[in-house]
Amino acid sequence: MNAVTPSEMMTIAAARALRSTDVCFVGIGAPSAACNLARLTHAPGITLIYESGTIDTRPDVLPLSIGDGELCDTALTTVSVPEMFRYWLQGGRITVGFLGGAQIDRFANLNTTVVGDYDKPKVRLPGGGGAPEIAIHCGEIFITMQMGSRAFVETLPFITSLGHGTGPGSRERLGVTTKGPTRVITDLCVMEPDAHTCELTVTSLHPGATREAVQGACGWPVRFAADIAETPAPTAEELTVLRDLHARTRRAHSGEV
Amino acid sequence: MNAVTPSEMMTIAAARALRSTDVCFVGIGAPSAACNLARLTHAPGITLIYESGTIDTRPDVLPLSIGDGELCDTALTTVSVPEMFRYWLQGGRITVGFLGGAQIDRFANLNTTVVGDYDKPKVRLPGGGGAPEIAIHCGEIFITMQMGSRAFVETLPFITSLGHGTGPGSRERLGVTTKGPTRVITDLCVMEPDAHTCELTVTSLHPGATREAVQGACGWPVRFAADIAETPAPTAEELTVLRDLHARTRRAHSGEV
Amino acid sequence: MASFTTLRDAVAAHVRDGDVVAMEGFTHLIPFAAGHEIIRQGRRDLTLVRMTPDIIYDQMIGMGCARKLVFSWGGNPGVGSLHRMRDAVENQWPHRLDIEEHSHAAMANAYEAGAANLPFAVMRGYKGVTLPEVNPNIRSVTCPFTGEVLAAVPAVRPDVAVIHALRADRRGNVLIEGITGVQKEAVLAARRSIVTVEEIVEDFGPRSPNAVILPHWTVGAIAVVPRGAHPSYAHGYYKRDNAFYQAWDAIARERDAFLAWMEENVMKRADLALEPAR
Amino acid sequence: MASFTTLRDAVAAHVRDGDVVAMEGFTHLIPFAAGHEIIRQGRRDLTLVRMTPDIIYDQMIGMGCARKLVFSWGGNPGVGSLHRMRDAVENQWPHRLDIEEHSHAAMANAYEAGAANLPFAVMRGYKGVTLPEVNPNIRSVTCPFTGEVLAAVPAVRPDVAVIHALRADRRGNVLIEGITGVQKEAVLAARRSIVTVEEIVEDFGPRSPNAVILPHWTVGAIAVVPRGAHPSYAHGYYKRDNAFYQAWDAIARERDAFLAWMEENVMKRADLALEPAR
Repeated sequence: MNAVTPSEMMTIAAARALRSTDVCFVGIGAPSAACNLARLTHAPGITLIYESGTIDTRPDVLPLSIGDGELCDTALTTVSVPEMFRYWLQGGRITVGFLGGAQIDRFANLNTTVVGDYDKPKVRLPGGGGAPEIAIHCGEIFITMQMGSRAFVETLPFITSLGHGTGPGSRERLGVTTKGPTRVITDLCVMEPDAHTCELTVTSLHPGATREAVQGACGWPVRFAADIAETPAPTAEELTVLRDLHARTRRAHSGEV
Repeated sequence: MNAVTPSEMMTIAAARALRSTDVCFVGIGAPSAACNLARLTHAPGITLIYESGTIDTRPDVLPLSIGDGELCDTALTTVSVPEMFRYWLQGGRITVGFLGGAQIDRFANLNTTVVGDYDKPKVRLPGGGGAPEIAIHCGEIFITMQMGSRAFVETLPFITSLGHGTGPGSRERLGVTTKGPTRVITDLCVMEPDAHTCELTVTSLHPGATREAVQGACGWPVRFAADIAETPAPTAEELTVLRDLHARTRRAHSGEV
Repeated sequence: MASFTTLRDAVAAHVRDGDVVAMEGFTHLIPFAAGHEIIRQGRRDLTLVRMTPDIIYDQMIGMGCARKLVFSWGGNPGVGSLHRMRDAVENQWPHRLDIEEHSHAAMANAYEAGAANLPFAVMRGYKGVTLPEVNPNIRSVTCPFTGEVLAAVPAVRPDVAVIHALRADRRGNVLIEGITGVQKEAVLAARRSIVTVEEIVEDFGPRSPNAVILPHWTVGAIAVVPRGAHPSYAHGYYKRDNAFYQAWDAIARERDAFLAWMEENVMKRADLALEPAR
Repeated sequence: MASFTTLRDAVAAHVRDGDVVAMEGFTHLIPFAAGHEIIRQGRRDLTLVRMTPDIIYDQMIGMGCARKLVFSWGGNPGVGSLHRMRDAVENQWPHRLDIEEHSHAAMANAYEAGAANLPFAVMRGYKGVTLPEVNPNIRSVTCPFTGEVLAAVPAVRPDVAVIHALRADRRGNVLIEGITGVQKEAVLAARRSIVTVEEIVEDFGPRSPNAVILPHWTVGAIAVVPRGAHPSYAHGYYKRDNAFYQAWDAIARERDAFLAWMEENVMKRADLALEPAR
């Protein structure tokens, strides 16, 4: 079996955080792979929801968009998009929401809107989509992002979705009662907000990753937990299921299926 | 064929007011009979909607409730009750709403809530149901009621649904842009609001009904239009279709079908 | 999370004295069997929420379960009065009954807001009518864009919702078809829920991709009660018993006849709540 | 009231320069053929409303149809940027493009409010984020019962809604199944509407009693355009062309390649809008 890529490690580490009882609001890309990997391995009972309205879906291949037909074909049922955002997301029925972004700060606030001035942008990013409300209505938030000093930044030019704001008490002051980001799963490590400061803290390093590598890919001085762990390497089963899933997906999206 | 009853005349006069292009919000009782009679005679294209969510329904027998299975079985589609009141009624898509009531005043305001004090009622009536919003959101309102001096009263103890309020300009001052009651069809006559005063005015007397009979069954001094008409007697077709409908309905509701 | 149980155990576990209870079903799928079990178990001081109280609440009010009624149309559809409800409101029999009265539109919006986890619902309504003068829970909000003043009512958030559905699958997913009313909203708005069903099936099989389904993790207790909606009806199973609705008028008109009917047809029939999950 | 016509006549009659146009379809059933016809007919100064601009608005923006874009997520799903949209926002090519940006929840609620004839939508949202600082159409309302402050956005009320549906019947009733998105809301919120369909059938036949159907008296022009959603898809007819979505990245990255592709595949294909109603 080929060597594990950082991207695979990230997806597998994210999948492990999911429980069979979770109701998960799934985004496209790494979150979708992680959620379906969890479903196909240790969490067969997990309920996957995509914002297109598909509830309890079991796609055989990963969707390219959040509304591929595969999602509807294999869903328990499909509701309208207003209902999805009103009854299901705002309704407080989702235990875990997955987010990613172009940029993140030390309090796990995310930017997927713009780099530079909003009215005269240097880079116009896609925007928030479901993220602003996913960030506040899901029981907790998992974030998956590849590390890099342009992505993990000291100050965000624009806050697209709320993490822990400016630190302890930020969410509470806004009347938000959910936990917010409880873990950030990267290609190098897992970070969790410190219980007291809410600042992201490395709690687990992936096999082969070093503190120096993490610091080099992060725009702020990184904090490391006292009892830092090594992320267990992917098992053969995890890797096989993930690679099969990606292979099926590639074939399907290239039009071969 | 037996003599026409006042109730039959009322239903038939109401049916005639409906057009094939109408989208009609139907209440139970006389309105339901009138709407289905119209559909089965001169207005085959009419769209009947019941507040239970059934859209474009074509019942073979009259429902006893606004949610009998017959309505759903023969409907184009059935939506949830919140959707019915939000998208369809409040959405302004209904051309004609039918109302009845225990009491009516000269401006066609209706009471179906209470006789006596609200907190210590002499007679507790069923209440408004859909009426308060039917009265303001439908393009126009037809009212069917049997006349009687306890029903056609000088002053309502409780306004359940808005007619023409206290006269000209009442609806406009409340921001209501629909026409409100444009005709009241009784067992004796048809009344319409006067163009200037909004007061109900007899525009047509049913065959055999007299001005004296109308006045005797009305608690306020009745106004009669200058050019008062005689309601054309029911045609053989109208009577046959209505009586067949009632006969089918009686058989079905007694459990014989 | 759905658990399969008997109706008796479902009511014992989820309906408590003093609860706000919403038993929904708009003409279709009214949870009569569950209402009867609540009566048999002697629940008291309930706040009963329902758009159309119908015979089910007439029975519960007459048997003394209710302290308050929240409703929008309180008649026997197509027949006349709900005599037990009227007797409670007009004569305080069997005891005083508080009422909170709305229009259908307001109640439907209030359930919708509850399901959507909003504190209130907004609508265009209640114009030129008396109800806002007697119901302090009808207020207003102003549109921050147009300045228009709209009606507002509090969201319905029951302690427990009780509905009857067509069927559940083995995982506890619940299917409703036909006139769906506000049942989905009632369950999603409530803290707890009881769902009675006509049957449990292995799998729902071929269906519309947009079928109205409550996922198993949104419902509480599920109990199999065939004909559990009678004299209301279940789409595809049995029809509305319109003859019974008409007969109810005579049964409920006098207190003694009502009590005798309830004794015979409800109180003595505890066996009906013991159907095991199959 | 539904009228059957060609797509060319539908666009000519219903889409005017300066209109607010909502072309919806959430990934599924995106009305590409109608968008192409709007481009061919040279409409200008449109305010384009769509939750996810997707390739369809990338094309319309790049071809100069739009003055303003109202949206909530502007990427090529699973692929990357919408290069024509970015070029317009970042470099004003082919001309300046104003934007009004929301979240998905806000847009979905705004369509829902439009369909319900409300002036604004209320939601719990937009907490702790920057967007309200740059979008004056994000305001607040206070719950008159709890005092909670909630977010408010104006209802979407387009001049014209354009959707693609699975099929219409002979009366002009329109059926949508699968991922229904906000299409029903868009049509009900709009003054006028165009619906392209895969086919016209005599009768919808057996279906769920709760099938998602727009009655004929709620829709405007209906045009038959088989594969009218491609490269999006139509449930039960054809799949999403994910290979094309991936290929679009290279086509749209440079202005010249984009213009050449549009000339060849859109401008020269007016024949595609001439399918008669059958």
